Amino acid sequence: MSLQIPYEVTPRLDTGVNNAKLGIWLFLASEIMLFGGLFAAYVFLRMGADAWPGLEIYGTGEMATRADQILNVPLATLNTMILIASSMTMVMAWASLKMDNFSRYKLYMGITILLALGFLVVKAIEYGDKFDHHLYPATNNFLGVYFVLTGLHAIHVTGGIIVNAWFWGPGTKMWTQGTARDKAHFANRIEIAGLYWHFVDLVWIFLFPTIYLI
Amino acid sequence: MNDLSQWMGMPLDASGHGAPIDAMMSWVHWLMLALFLFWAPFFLYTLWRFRQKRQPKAIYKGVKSKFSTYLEGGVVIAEAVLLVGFAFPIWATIKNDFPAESESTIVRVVSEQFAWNMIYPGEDGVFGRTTPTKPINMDPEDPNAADDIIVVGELHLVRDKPVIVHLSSRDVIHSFGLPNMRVKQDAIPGLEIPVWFVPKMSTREFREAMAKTMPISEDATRRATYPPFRWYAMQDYPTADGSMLAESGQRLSPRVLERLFEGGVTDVYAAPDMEIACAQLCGGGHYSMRGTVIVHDTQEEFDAALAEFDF
Amino acid sequence: MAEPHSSSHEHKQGFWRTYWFSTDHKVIGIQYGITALLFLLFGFGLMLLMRWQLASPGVEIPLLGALTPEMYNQFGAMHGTIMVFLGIVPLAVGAFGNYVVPLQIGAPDMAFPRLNMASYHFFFWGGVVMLASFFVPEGAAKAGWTSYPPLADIETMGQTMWLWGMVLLITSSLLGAVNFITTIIQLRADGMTFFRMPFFVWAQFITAFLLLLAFPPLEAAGFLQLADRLLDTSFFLPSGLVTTDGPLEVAGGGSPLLWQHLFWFLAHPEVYVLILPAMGIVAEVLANNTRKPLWGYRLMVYSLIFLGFMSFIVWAHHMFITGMGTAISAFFQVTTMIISIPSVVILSALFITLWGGSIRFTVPMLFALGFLPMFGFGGLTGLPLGLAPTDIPLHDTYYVIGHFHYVVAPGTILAMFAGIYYWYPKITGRELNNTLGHIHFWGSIVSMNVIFFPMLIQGMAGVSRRLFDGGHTYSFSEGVMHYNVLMSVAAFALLAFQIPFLINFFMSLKRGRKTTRDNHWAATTLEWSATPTPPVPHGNFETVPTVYRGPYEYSVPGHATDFLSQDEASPPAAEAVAAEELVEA
Amino acid sequence: MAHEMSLEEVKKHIRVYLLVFGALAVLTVVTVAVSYVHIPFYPALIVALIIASVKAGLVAAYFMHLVGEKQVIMWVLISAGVFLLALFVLFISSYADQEQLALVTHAVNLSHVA
Ligand code: HEA
Ligand code: HEA
Ligand code: CUA
Ligand SMILES: [Cu+2]
Repeated sequence: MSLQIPYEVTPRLDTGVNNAKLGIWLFLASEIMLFGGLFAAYVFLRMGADAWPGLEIYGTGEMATRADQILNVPLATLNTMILIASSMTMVMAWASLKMDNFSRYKLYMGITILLALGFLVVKAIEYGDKFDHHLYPATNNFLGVYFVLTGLHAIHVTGGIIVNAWFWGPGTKMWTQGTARDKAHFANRIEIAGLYWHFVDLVWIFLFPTIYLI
Repeated sequence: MNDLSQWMGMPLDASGHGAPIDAMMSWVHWLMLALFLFWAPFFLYTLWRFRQKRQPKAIYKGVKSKFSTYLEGGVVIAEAVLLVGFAFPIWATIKNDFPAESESTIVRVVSEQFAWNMIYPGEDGVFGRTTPTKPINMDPEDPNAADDIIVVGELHLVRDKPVIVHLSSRDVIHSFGLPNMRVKQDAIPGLEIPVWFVPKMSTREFREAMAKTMPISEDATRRATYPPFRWYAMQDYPTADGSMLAESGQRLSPRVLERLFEGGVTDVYAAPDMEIACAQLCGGGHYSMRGTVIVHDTQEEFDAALAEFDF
Repeated sequence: MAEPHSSSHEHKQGFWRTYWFSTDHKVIGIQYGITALLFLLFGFGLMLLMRWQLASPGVEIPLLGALTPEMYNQFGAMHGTIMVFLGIVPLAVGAFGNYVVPLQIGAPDMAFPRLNMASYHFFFWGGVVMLASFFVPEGAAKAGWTSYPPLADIETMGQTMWLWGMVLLITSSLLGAVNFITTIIQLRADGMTFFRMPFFVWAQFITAFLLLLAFPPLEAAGFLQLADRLLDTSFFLPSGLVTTDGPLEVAGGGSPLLWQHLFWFLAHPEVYVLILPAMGIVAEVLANNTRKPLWGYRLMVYSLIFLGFMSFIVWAHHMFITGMGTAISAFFQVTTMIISIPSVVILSALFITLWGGSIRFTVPMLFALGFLPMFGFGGLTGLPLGLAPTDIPLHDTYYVIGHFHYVVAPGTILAMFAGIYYWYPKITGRELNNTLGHIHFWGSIVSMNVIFFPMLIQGMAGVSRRLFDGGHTYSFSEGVMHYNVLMSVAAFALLAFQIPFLINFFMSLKRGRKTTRDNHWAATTLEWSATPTPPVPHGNFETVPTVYRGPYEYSVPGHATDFLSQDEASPPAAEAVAAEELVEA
Repeated sequence: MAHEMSLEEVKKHIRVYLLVFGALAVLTVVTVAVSYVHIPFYPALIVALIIASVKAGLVAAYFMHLVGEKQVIMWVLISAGVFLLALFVLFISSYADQEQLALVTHAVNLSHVA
C-alpha cells in the first residue's frame, strides 16, 4: 500500500473515535433495528392473538394465559445471571489489557467464553425439554416467537463465542508478538468485541421479561 | 373543462361515491399538469438559451430570484387543499358512513383461488355458520344456513340500493376490484372487512351506455381466438334465411364472432358487463380471476334472479 | 508511506487476489459494476419474455415455447427482485459509491477494505442463489417481488431460495452501509468538511443510512417467513386457511398484514436508495457540464437529509387498500405529501442550476438532462397514488407500474448511464465513442417513453398489474389492450438501442481514444484533480490532497480557468478577487 | 493515544463494573419476583419494561461506556432510536386502526365449530 488507512487505531481528532469503534456502533444500530423489527412483529402478533400463549397447551383458564406456565423461568433466570456475569468479565478482560495485565486478560476472557458456553448449554436443556413435551415452533405462535427470537439470539451468542475464542487463542499473537501500536490495536479490538457482546446481553435483558414473564 | 377525468379514460362510473373520487383525480392531475407545464418549457428554454455556443462563459453567481420558493409554497398549499378538502372527507365517507343494514343488500364475499363466492343470507337475513374445512359451504346442521344462497362469480345487486359486502378470503390475499364502482379492497384471510357502495346504474343502463359498434376484422377474430372475449350483442343478427347468427344479449364468444365474420357481418353492435377484477397477485390463475356485477333495475328482478340459484 | 512495499508488490499477488479477492475499493467497485450490469441485462431479458407474452398472449416464444402463468409470475417476481436488489442497488451503491466516494473525499480506500470485499461476495452469492432458484423443482419465486404471504408461504421451493438470497443480499448491503458511513465520517481528507463534500457523496451517505436502518426489519421478516416455510410456524398465516389442497395444517393465529408492514418499512426507503445515488450522479454531471456551481447546494443537502428521514414513515401508502381506517391513512397521506416537497426542492434546484450556465451537451450530460424531466414525471405520478381516495382506482394497476418505472428506468437507469459515461474515462483512461453514445441516449429515452407512458393510460382504464394475459380477460380493458403491442415493440427497440452501448463499452476498452489529460472533463472534484487517470492502484493518491473549498467552484470570476479544483492551493490574490466579486454580487 | 485512561482511572472503573454487575443481578431478581406476584397484565408489562430499560441503560452506560461517548456515536444511536420508535408506534397504531374498522377474524367463526 502506498497509503495507510488513517484512524485504524488512533481516533480522528474531530470525531474523537477510531474507525472500528464507529463501525461497530453502526452495526449495532442495525442490530437494534433487526431485533426491533422482531419485537415489533411480536407485539403485532400478540395484539392480534385470540389467546396467548395459546389455549390448546394447558387448556383454558386464567393461569394458562401466562407464559411462565410453559417456559422454565428459573432456568431462564439462571441464564440471565450467566449472561450479565459474562458481560462483566468481558469488560474486565478489556480493563486488564488497559492495565497491561495480559494473564488476567486471558483469565477473564476465558471465563467469558465459558459462561457463554454455559448459556448455550442451559438453552439447549430448555429447548430439549420443550421438544420432550412436544412443544415445537409450529405448535403455536407463542412458541414460534419464543423459538425464533431466542434462537436468533443464541446464534448471536454463538457468533460472539467464536470471535472471543479467536481473541483468546490465536488472535493474541497481535499482543504477545506485536509492537506498541499492535497492542493498542488489540485492546481496541477487544473493546469492539466487548461492545458486541454487551449488546447480545442487552437484547437478552429485553427478551427475558417480555417472553418469559409477561 | 375542469373535469380532466373525462379525458383520462377512466372506466364509466356507475357508483354513488365515484364522482368525488373522479373529481379529486382530476384535481391531482391538474396540479401535476401545472407543475409539468411550468417546468418543462422552462427546462427547454434554458437548454436553448444557455447552450455553450450562445453562452460561452457561465455566470458564477446563481439565480437570486425567489420564484422557486413561491412555487414550492404553492405546491405545499395545493397538496394541503387536496388532503383536507378531498382526501380526508372522501376517505372518511368510504370508511365510516355505512348505510343502515335494513336498507341495504348484504352479501358476504369469500374469495378463493381463483373465484369469487357471493353468499346471500336468504330470507331470514342471517348467514349460516360455515364449516372449517369448507368455509364457503354452509354447515348443514345450522338452521340459518338452509336458506342461504351461494352464487359463484356473479355479484347481484339492486340499482340505487346500498350494498354492504363482508369481504374475506379463504386462502391467499385477493383484491376485490370493481372498476366501475370505484371500489377496491384487499380480501385478506383471517379478516372480514366491510365495504359499502351504491350502484347507480343497472346492468341494462350500463350496457346501453357502453354499447358501441365494434369492427370485426381478421384482427378482431384473431384476438377473439383468445378465449375471454366478453362483449354481448346488443341487437339480433339474422341471416338472409331468417336463422340467427347471433341474438341480442348473446355473448360474442370467439365462435360466434367467427360465425358472424363468415356470415359477412363486419361490425357488431355490442356492450360489456360490469366486472370484478382481482387486483392482487394470488397465484397462477390471478389473471383469470374475474367476476361480473349484475345490477337489477328492481328488487323483484333481483329476488327472481337469486331464486334461480337457490337449490 | 508507512510501508515500503508499493503497488507493484500488490500486483504480484496473482490473479485471484488482484481481481477476485481484491481489497482495493476500485477493483471491488468494478466487480460490482460488471456483475450488476450483467444482472440488469438478465432482468431485462426476463422482462422481454414477459413483454412478448403481453403483446401476444399464448404465442410461442422461439426456443422457450409458450409461457405458462406460473412462468410469467416467476419472471415477474424475479424481474422486480433482480432489477432492484441485484441491478440498481449494486450498481448505484456498490459500483459508483465504492469507486467514487473514497476518491471524492480524498481517502486512500474504504475504512474496512476486507469488509468491502466480503460485502461483494455476499452480494455475488446472493445473486447466485437467486439465479439458481430457476432450476429447482417448480422454478423460482412467483409471489411477486413483494412476496406477500399467505401466497408466499404456500409457494414452492423457489420462494425459500428467494428468502435465503435476500438474507445474503441484505447482509451485503448492511456491511456496505457500515463501511460507507464510517468512510465518509472518518476518512475525509484535510479540509474536506461535510459541506464541502460533493453532492454525490452526500447522496451516498444518506443512502447508506437508509440501507443500514431500513433493511434489518426486512431481514427480521425474512427470518419469520423462513420459519413459516421451514419450521411450519404461522407468523403470517391466520387460522382456518383452506387452499385447493384442503385445509392447511398449521396452528394459525398469524397476520398476513404483518409481513406487509415489515416489507414496506424497508421497501419504501429502498426506493429512495434507488433514486438518491442517481440524483447524486446527476448533480455531479450537471455542475460539471453547466460549468457553474450547483444552485442551492446547502438547501439540496438539507432536503436530502429530510427526505431520508421522512422515507421511514410513509411506508403504509402501499397499503391503503388493505382496510386502513381514517386516522392512520390520514397520517400516511400527510407524510407522503410532505415527502414529495424535498423532491420538488431538489429537482427545482437542479433545474435552476441550468440557468446561467454554459451548457456542454456531452453524452453524460444528455443522460443527466434526460433524468430530470423523466424523474419529475415519475414523481408527479406518485401524487395520485399517495392520496388514499385516488389510490382506490389506481392501486395495483399499470398506473403504479408506470409511475415507478418512470422513476427507476428513464430516471435511475439514465442516471446510471450518465455515471458510466462520466467516469468511464477515469476508470479506463479511454474515451467512449460520442456517436454511439448519442444513438444510445436518444434511442433509450424515446423507447422508454413509448413503453411506459401507455402504462399510465392502461392503469387509468383499470388494468391490473401482474396479469399473465395483460388484461384480455376483462372487457373494461378492451380499449387499451392494443397498446401492449406498441409497448412490447418499444421494449425490443430498447434492447436494440443497448447494442451501440455494449459495442461502445467493450470496444472502447481497447480502441477508445486515450484521454489526453488526467482531468478529462475539467472537473473540480478530487477524483479528477488529485490523482492520475486511471487512479493509483492501492491508496488512490500519491500524496494526500488537502481541500480548500467547496465542490463546485466553476467559472469563478477572476480565475484563469473556468474551474477551480477543491485541492488547488490557488494564489491568495485570485482567491481574494473571487471573494471580492462575490461580495459585490 | 491521546484519550487513553490512566491506571487510576481504570481501577476506578473496575469498581464501577462490579457495582453495575451487582445492580443488574438485583434487578433480575426483582423482575422475576414481581412476575410471581400475579399483577394484571398492563401494570406488569410496564414494570417489566421499566426494569429492563434500567438494566439495559446500565449495561449501555457503563459496560459499553456510553457515558461520555463521542457525539457521532450518540447521533448514530439517536437515529436508530427514532426509527425504532417510529416502527413501534406506527405498528401499534396500525393495528389499533384495524380494530377501529371492526375487523372480525373469520377464524373465530370457525374455531367455535371445531
Ligand atoms: C426510485 C423509486 C421511487 C421513487 C423516487 C418514488 C417516489 C414516490 N412514490 Fe413511488 N413507488 C416506487 C418507486 C418510487 N417511488 C415503486 C417501486 C413502487 C411500487 C412497488 C410495488 O407495489 O411493486 C411505488 C409505489 C408507490 C405508491 C403505492 C401505490 C400503490 O401500490 O397503490 C405510492 C403511493 O403513495 C407512491 C408514491 C410516491 C411518491 C409520493 C413519491 C415522491 O417521492 C415523488 C416526489 C417527486 C415529485 C413530486 C416530482 C417533482 C416534480 C417537479 C419538481 C416538476 C417536474 C418537472 C417536469 C416534469 C419538467 N409510490
Ligand atoms: C429498478 C427497478 C426496475 C427497472 C430498472 C425495471 C426496468 C424495466 N421494467 Fe420493470 N419492474 C420492476 C422494477 C424495475 N423494472 C418491479 C419491482 C416490478 C414489479 C414486479 C412485481 O410485480 O412483483 C416490475 C414490473 C414490470 C412490469 C409489469 C409486469 C406485470 O405486472 O405483469 C413490466 C411490464 O412491462 C416491466 C417492464 C420493464 C421494462 C421494459 C424495463 C426496462 O426499462 C429495462 C431497461 C433495462 C436496461 C436498459 C438494461 C440496461 C443494461 C445493459 C444495457 C447491460 C449492459 C451490460 C454490460 C455493459 C455488461 N417491469
Ligand atoms: Cu385473486 Cu388475484
Ligand atoms: Cu413508497
